[in-house]
Amino acid sequence: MSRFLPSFALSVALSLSAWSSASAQTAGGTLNLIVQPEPPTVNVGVNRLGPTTYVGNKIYEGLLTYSADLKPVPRLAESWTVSDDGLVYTFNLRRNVKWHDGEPFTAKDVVFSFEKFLPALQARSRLNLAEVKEIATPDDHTVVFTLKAAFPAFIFVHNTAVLPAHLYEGVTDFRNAEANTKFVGTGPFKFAEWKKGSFIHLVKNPDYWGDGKPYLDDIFFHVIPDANSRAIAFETGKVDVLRAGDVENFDIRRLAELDSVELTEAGWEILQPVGYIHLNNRHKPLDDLRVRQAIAHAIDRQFIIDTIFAGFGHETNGPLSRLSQFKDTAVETKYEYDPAKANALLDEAGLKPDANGVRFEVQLVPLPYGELWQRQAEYTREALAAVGITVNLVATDVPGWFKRLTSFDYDLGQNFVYTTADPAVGISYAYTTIEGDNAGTTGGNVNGYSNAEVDRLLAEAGHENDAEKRRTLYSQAQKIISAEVPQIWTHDIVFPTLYREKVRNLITSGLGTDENFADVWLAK
Amino acid sequence: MTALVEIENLSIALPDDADRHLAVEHVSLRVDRGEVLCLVGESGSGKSVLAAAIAGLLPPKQLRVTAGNIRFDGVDVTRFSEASFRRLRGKRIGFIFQEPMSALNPVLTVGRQIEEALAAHADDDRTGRSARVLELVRATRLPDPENIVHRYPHQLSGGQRQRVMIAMAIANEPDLLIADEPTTALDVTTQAEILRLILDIRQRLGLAVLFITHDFGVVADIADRVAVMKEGCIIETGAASAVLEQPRDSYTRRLIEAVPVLRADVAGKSAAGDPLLSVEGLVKTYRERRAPWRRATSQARALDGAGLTIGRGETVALVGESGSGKTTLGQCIVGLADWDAGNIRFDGREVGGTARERALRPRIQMVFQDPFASLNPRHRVRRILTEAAIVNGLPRKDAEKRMLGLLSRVGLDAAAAERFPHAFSGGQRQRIGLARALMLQPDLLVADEPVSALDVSIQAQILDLLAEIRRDLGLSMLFITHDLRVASAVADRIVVMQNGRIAEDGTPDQVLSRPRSAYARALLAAVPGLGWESRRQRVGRAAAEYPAISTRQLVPPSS
Amino acid sequence: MARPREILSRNPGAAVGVALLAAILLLAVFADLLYPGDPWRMAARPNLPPFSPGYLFGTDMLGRDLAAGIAHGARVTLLIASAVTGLAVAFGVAVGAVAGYFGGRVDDVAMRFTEFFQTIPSFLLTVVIVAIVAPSLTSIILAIAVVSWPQIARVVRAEVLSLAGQDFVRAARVGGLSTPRIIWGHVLPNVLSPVIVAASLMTATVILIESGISFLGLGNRDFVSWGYLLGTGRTAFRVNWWLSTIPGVAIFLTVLSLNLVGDGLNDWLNPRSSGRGKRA
Amino acid sequence: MMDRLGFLTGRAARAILILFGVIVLNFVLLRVAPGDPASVLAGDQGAADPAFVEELRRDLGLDRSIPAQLWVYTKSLAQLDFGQSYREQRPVVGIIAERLPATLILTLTAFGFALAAGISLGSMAARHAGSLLDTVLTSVSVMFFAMPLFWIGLMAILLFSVWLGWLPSYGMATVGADLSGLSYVADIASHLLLPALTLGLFYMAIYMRVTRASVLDVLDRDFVRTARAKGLKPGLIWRRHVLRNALLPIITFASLQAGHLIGGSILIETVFAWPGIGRLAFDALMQRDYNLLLAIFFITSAIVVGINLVADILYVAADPRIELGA
Repeated sequence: MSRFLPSFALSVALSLSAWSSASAQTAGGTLNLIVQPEPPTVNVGVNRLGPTTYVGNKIYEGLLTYSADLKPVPRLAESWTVSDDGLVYTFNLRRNVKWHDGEPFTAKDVVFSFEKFLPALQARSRLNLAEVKEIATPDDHTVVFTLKAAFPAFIFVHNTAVLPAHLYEGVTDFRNAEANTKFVGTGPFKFAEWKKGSFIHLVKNPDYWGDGKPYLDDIFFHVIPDANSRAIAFETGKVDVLRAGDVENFDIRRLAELDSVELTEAGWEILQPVGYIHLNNRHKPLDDLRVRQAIAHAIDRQFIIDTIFAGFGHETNGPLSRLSQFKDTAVETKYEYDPAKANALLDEAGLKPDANGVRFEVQLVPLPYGELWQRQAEYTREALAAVGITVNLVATDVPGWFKRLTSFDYDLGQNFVYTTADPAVGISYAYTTIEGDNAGTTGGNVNGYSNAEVDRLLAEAGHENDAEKRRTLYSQAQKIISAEVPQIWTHDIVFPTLYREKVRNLITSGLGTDENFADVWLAK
Repeated sequence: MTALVEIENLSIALPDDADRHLAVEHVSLRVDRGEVLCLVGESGSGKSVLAAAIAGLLPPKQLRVTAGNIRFDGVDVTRFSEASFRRLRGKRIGFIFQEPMSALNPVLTVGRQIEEALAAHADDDRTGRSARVLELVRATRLPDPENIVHRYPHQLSGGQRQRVMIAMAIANEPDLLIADEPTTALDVTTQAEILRLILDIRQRLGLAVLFITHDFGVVADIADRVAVMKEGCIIETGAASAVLEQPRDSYTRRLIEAVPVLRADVAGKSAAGDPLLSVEGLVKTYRERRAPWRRATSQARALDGAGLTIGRGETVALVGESGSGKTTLGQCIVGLADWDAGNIRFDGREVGGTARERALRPRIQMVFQDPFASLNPRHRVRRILTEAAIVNGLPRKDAEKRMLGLLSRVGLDAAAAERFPHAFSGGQRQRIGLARALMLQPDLLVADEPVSALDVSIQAQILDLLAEIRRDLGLSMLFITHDLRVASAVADRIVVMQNGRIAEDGTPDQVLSRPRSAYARALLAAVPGLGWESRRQRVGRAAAEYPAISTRQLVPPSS
Repeated sequence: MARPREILSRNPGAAVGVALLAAILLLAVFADLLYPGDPWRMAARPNLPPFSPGYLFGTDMLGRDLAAGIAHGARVTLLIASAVTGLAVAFGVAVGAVAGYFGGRVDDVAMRFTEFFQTIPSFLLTVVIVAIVAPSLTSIILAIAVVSWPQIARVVRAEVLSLAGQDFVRAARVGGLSTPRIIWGHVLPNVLSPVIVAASLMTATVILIESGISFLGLGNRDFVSWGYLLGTGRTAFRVNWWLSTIPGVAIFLTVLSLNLVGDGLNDWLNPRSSGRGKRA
Repeated sequence: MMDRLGFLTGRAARAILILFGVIVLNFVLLRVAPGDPASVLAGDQGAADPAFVEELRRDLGLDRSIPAQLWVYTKSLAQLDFGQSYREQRPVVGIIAERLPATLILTLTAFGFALAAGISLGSMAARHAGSLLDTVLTSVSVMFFAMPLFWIGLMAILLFSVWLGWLPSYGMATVGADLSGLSYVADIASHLLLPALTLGLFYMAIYMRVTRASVLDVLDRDFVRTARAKGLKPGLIWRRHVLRNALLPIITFASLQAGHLIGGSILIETVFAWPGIGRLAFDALMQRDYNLLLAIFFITSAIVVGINLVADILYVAADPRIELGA
């Protein structure tokens, strides 16, 4: 398997899996997966951590899901219409859908989720609700959202789960609601058992609305804290699927060579992860554009992709992922790896090297998510040392990393963010000027970047109903952001997934392994 | 009738890193049935090794028989296997050891350990055994037999523990009882009782006793026959009375003469003027640090109104058994301990205990009992001697000069200053301890059992040295000992202590011939070898015409 | 005390231990000469297997020379181990000496304090301290020292308790020497041998704790210690096995040599218990 | 008998004092740590504006001063309410109860194995002191004492489960196979073997050295010579005289090691994916889940104090001399 996977191969893999679903699906069998680290809960209403959605999206369902080419696909909503001015979204809900506890699924549940439950617990839902003027339910199976202004990204909001309103009658404190741990959804699998530290067990939902689905009898999520143990579990056949982050990237290369093992890079089209090195634009000398450009030239991003991430990644020179429909590579500025140019820029910026060749010193806060990111931080230190910038690595854990980045208490900071399908929801607030000294979350404007023109373009594009106009606005925004390089986009992340050949229809949508696995079946 | 034990030409090799090749060399010895044979010799003479060999108790890796053989009751046991020896031990040969404190298993009741000796050789009729145990306990005159069998060793006194050992040894009515210094660790009065018990048992059971000791007084009291050992060889054997009164071998003669004579006729120097030290009504209760919630157990009184005076240049011997409070009194006088009531006046001034002011400290110094614990193993002799003097203000140069003077004075060469304590013998270490005390030119020297840990010959040298130094420096001394013989050899006055009180105080002549208190009388009566003492003095007086040969030059200082 | 050479000849284990320890110390001291420059430098192609030309132990995922890492790591690991032992011995001896010499109430309080630290699961406490005080060389040293000194305190207290009753201490008091001078000049020199034995064995456990911390990912990234190399190498265990095996062997050999030297010291310093193995 | 009761109540009082000390130490330590649960929780949401984080902090009572929080915490502790886990929004005691049995099984098995093997091998080595067997056993103990725990674990997994395939490589039970009765126990045993052995071998090495030293020390004692002089059978001497006296110091030493043993289980639980509280403590630490971590710390210290108390009781029962010492 060559290290680069041109997008052509990507689509081939996709079609292959689509083709194989047509052949006879044999029902039954148990699918063994790994969830790492063990989530605090599997109620995706309460939190949207990676492990939580991996398990929870089999239990709870949203109104829609999204295909690999970012087209909305019906789920709990059978069909939907959007008014010409983009203000009114009408969803016709599927009939005879039952909650796992037998109660019928109605529009009341959708309204309860969008207006009360999700905004109380999820900051992102609160931002989406801010766009909505009112939600109406003409009958039990129709929901009409009326927005304050055109917000094309709203269509991508509906993979968030809908929760059973009847379980929360009279409940005001949703955070500690006892119902949160009942895990009652509409999905193809029901919650069966959770042995803490060992496994989570989901079983087939017999009266699931999708006829004849799901094919699997049950799913086990094994909890294995050590990377080596996870690799061994997959190798010895105890586990059928390995996701990125479960094992080292070069272990994935090794395991991919085993017989009856398949490797795919598909399944991240909705989340579109991108790797960053944040530059704190508020700290001297990173406020100087030439210094930021010099740093961009000093880092060999291809080395990061090939050596550190074992080839799983693509070059990106701007805020959007290659998978984004608004990606405009033509306008982006490519800062190729050129240490000489970096030195020239630094001299131009007046930062002469001292006696032992050090221009200035910075603190780098690495992302404490395992050895991959640690090695990238160590590489960054070496790369910048070559151009006279001494980098001190700050050892910290997740809470410490989060606090330092969000409170601008850093010079360089490592991160990766889900830029998601629509820039309005994904990255707009990451490049929009913010006042005050807290960026709220590591997905926010942690760089402290501020450009009035970019603010205007992003705000306008967010609420522009005409698709073509949105594209030109986003292109202009990408042109400025890419040139001003507020941060280094290290690589367009590829999260590979390894699975046994016998597992069929594993990746059937843009959500990849976060899908509800209704279509997954096991060949004997 | 063949002897019970016949040893011919026996040699036992020591491990190679020892100071000499053979522990026992070409020894031939006979023990007849019912006889008490005493094996006498100084420490390291091989007497214990010889006795252990008879019962095959030699530590396998270190000591092994290289020549000769041992026959027990006509059977050659030299090459016996451990199993065959095992059938012999406890059944035909009983053993009693020296240290009562550690010779019994601390976690088993006394009764069980005696019963064990029976069980080892009897077919298991459990029923009879407990009765037999009680019988043995009564036979060895242990108090309150029914309850004592359930007590643990740490709850018994030293003497009681030795009686348990004897009970165990005679449980199966052996033919031979080997007693390896059974009374050395005991008080004089207890020792007398144990010796009588052993003789009584010999009478009742008709068993032979191989009695090992270094104390000629004990030999005189108990032995039928005596064998004297020196560096692994038997240099003389014979009837006890013969060997003790007309020793043939010069080494034996020297050993016997080294035993201080219990003579009462020496007129002590009468101390003139007011006493250097006077102790009145000293009381000290021994508060054992118990956990707070424990109800206060009866307070043991270490000193119960003790009092004595020491004149200038006078030597007072403080005699008492263990627990009499003599050491505690010594420590109070030296300032190592405090007391609850009473006072001590030194040179006319009242002195405190541990909080004594610095000026007074050097004027009272102390010599300790255990030669191996009284010198800091990590310090050279130079520092041991000079440190205290320098701390008390003497310039280093003068301290060095005084050290050299004192070293020669106590019979050690100047080179000793650079060596560490482990390079010296017991006797030499006591000399260094003495030199250290004299470095501060004290007026009063407190000597706490300075010679008890030494062999008789070395003991004699140190006593002579003390006598000379006392004469030359006009030093007053408080000589603490449990041995009346040593006391009589040294003291101008003898004070006897019992349970923290003074039982007797008078000149040696008065205390040793006409003791007033019952306790002093009992103490005197318990001195081993009293009969032999009177006979020896008649001979001694005959030798008195020519000057008392000081024994110092006979034995080279470096031994 | 028997001469050192004789002890070594009689006790081969100690000889091996001393040789090993000497080699490791030499490696640590001459690390700069053998492998000049920064061990972090990315010198060659990543993932070279051991014994490839120029790189005795091969290279890691970023092409850094593992042999340089081991050499410089030796220095850091031994630095941590000796610093912790130094601190633990200093504090342990102080507490133990005071508790042993004065006894009574002081002894009770000191022992309760020591017991307090021994009751807490030591590794968990170390992990908490390191995680809290952002791992740096000093925080790791302090964290491990906090849980290590009680062992020394217990040994010293037992020794001083028995020594305080000895006649040569009484002789010093009668001679008018002050208490601190007696403790420092007379008692402590005799506590040396058991402390040295306990310290050498403790150094061994310190290295194990440090590698445990790095294994859990809590080590500091700025300095390269064996524990750190082992920790980062372990996830690549199945692909380039040498990345964690070689540091593991290095730790094993060092700890082994310290144990053997500890036993040898025990034989040499207190012959009475020769061949008796470790005193509890 | 009264003295022994007094002795034990004293020890119990001391235990409670130590436990409270543990609580105060940890409470302050954790509050000093950078980053707090509110920011972590917010972080989990993926996106949170500052107001949201503030509200969260007030909600969790983290805005009050440290002493105030400590007072509240101690009060609640009095009624054995260890508070809520910030991350899992449910009582901490429940979380620990789920994971505690796993750690107890692991540590007690390892402890039992280490003690049994350590004492038997140690006494065997002492009995044949100086022989080849002695040198072999001693060097084996030195080797195990020198190996990093997790390193042995990794090697064991590689050897026994990957290459030889005899034993499962992780977890406490085969996931999904809902066995019952004996087969369930057998399944757990097969999972328990490697981790317990790995943890046990390290401590076996320690107990072996201590036993060997203790037995050799007792063999020198006079009462063993007396026993030989009485003609007792060697086996009897060994059992009733030597071992009984040699075991006393081992009991106290073993109880002192309990703290280390539980500490060590963190590493083993990580390598073998053993669902115990060691691993839980480490995760709780990473997520600044204060109440959970403190409760674990308290419980592990309680276990250690409990073991020490048991050791004291055993010691009092075994050694008649104990009335003397406080």
